Amino acid sequence: MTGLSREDIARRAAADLWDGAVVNLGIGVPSLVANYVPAGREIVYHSENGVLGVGPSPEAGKGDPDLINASKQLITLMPGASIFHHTDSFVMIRGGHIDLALLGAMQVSVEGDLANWSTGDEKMPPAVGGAMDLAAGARGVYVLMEHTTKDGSPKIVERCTYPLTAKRVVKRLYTNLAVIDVTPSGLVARELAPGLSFAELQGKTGAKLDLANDWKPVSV
Amino acid sequence: MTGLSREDIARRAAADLWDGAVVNLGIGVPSLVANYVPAGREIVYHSENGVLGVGPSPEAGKGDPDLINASKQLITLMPGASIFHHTDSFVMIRGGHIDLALLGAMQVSVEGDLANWSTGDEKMPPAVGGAMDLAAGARGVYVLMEHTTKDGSPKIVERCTYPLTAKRVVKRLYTNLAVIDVTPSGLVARELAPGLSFAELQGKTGAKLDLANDWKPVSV
Amino acid sequence: MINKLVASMAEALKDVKDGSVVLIAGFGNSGIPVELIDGLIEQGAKDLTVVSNNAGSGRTDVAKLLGTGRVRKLVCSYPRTSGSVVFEEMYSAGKLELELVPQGTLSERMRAAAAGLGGFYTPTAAGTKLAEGKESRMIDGREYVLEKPLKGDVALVKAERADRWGNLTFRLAARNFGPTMAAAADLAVVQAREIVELGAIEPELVVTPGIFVDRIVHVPTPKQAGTP
Amino acid sequence: MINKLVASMAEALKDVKDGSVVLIAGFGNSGIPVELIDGLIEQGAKDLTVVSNNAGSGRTDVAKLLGTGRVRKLVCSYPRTSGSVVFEEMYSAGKLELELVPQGTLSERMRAAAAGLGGFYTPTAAGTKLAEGKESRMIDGREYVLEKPLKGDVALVKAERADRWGNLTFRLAARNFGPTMAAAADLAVVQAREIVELGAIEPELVVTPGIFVDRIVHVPTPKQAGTP
Repeated sequence: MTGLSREDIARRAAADLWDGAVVNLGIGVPSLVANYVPAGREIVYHSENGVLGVGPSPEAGKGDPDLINASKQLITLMPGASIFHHTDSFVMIRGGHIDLALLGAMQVSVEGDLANWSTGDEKMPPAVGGAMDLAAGARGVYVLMEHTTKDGSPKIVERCTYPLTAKRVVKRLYTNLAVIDVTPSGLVARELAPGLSFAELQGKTGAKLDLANDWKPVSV
Repeated sequence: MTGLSREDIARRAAADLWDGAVVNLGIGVPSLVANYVPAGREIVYHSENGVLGVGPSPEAGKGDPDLINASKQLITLMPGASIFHHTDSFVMIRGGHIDLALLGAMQVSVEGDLANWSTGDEKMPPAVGGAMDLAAGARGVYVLMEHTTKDGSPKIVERCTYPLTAKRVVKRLYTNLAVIDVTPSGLVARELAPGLSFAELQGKTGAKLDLANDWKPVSV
Repeated sequence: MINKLVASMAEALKDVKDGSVVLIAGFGNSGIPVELIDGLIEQGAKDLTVVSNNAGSGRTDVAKLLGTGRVRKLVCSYPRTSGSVVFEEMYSAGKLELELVPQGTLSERMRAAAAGLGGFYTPTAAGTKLAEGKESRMIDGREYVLEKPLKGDVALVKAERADRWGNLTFRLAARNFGPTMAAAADLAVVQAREIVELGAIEPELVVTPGIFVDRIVHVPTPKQAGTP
Repeated sequence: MINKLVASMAEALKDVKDGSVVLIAGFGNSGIPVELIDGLIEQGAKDLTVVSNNAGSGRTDVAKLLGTGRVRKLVCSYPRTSGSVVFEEMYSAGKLELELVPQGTLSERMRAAAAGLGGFYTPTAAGTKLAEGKESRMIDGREYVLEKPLKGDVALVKAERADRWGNLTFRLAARNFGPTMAAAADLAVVQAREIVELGAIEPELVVTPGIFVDRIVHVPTPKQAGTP
């Protein structure tokens, strides 16, 4: 059971973005979200390196090397886009002007703690980028990630063992296996990858899940 | 003995500005300095309201109401001028990027203390503007002012009685009567208004002056 | 669809509450959003704290707002100018509280609010009367004063050009406090002389990105402050 | 006459001293001043502290500089990317000290240096390992970390257009750290693709005013970082 592709995770997350939302796209799967704007809505995608109004990826072979996103992939600009310097970009991020940050994660806890910058392995050089600024500053944080590590270990856990990016910030998770809300009473699975049973999902999750009464299969 | 006109004070101060100097012009007499750029030099005049490259006053009846200086007088722009917002303007000021601030003063002390924002009279509403930022942030501060108050009281004093703008910042004074340096060993008159005796100057000054050996009449 | 353009001044200023902190852009008579100020007077909110570099001259715009008696407190760097008669009247009659703030500190405090900072240490005003009662500390041998962010509930800003996303440009030195105030208020209301199609402002030339702007009202022939 | 344009790379980088703090603009491969970095390697200064968002990929530009062994310390937000082989080699061999700083804090610290501030309180990293050893305080019920200014001795910046006063514009998102770094260093050295007449950049459209720039070298066909 591999569940959704990276593109489908991005497409599913995009479907929840409301008209007019200002959404920062972090490194990894979140960068793909710019390719999926729900019909009839305008979403303003923000990239930490100084772009507001990120459009979809350019056609293969096209694109400008000075128009890139946080993942250093080529982007396009929407009409209405603006360019600004890095310090102003983080005024937007830290100052609470971003509605949602879509971030990748190494671990997310039951309480919404986020760990996505270091495994704590001293030999492995760390990299934090804008993750801590986004986690501290965006009005909401959703995580897009593979449900488990490559070797199958759970990334959704009772308590993060990796160094934290920020405490109690994640509100929702989109993985290849499920859509899960972080609620005051714990993690609630709202949608499951087609064909996946709740027992299977729980088995790949390192923290107790509840299944929403109105749960449904993920549709993309 | 009224000595130099306001225009002549400005012209005299301008003569000391070096090629390439970045000079903020404060309210009052300093605003006039933009009209007097010494031949063969380029001076970059800064106005706190977001202009670098202030040119001379426009011809009477011309000018743009959205091009004004700190004194709210109409200005022009030099080729090479730039416009920026207020916060960036004070990055320049506070961050030590301005070579010289030319300011007005109510009182200046022997040690270069500057008082130019309040008489301390509680009934008189105060106004500080950018004076404290300039005094704290510019690499040098020169004062341009009338030598005495309208009623003849000295403005150059042993110790300021008015609330301070900043301590030990003034390096040089240009008044209608003299050019005076603030030195570690006290105030030194370098130039005297034509026809003025040193005794007369000392008589209108509330602190002990020394006369420079190589003193000369102010020439404008 | 994102459309921050509103049809009327009333709509632009609806729900400005009594007790609001109102940031008003402008320096001298340049960049003053005269029509928005008139709109705010019409709207009627009272017990306001107004943050503005000057206090107006004559009896129009900022001075007119002060004259309504609906401003409890003025946060300002340079309230007393030639012609600041209304301010002087209100101040000497004890009808207006004044918080005098150095101009760069005023601007930086609003920027700190916009940037989500908890405060900053500035050398400006250290050791002076304007630093009294404030925390100060020595950093690398120099004295700094701790200043707190200054956030607006509402900002009133005058722009030259706007699109429906709220991207703005400004006219010459009328830019002054506009970009900082728009970013520092929960509700940034902008009057723009010209409304342009989305995409008409080149991305590199946007001065205030739309993220900082909430409502735009079209004022095609704005009054310059200080003119009758 | 003010003329910040210099005739050669050697002149642009003369008197960069051993032990300097060097701010290098760019994000990923965009905005990296490749030719200035090559010039600095040629110039030979050592024992450097480099401040840069990334640590380069492959063996060119920032990575090439790290590979010379002349960088003692790297201040960086995201050193480990695909292809950051030189950084990983130097780091695991213990030949490079790393100060990891959140990206917004990195930028804001340089801006604080540019702005003459003594420090600021940020919520970023509060309660995390990256705040360990730093002063923190509660402000209005939220935890903030005190961060200090980060000043450069030298900044290396890539611009699109420059005039002899040092006014700059940038190309698209290659702007990134350029304006902040130019302002935050004692000596701001800029490579510009195009040198234009004074006055050719409209005053309202200047991105970095010349006051922040010290030397400009003309690099008409700049290499994009990451290309062989």
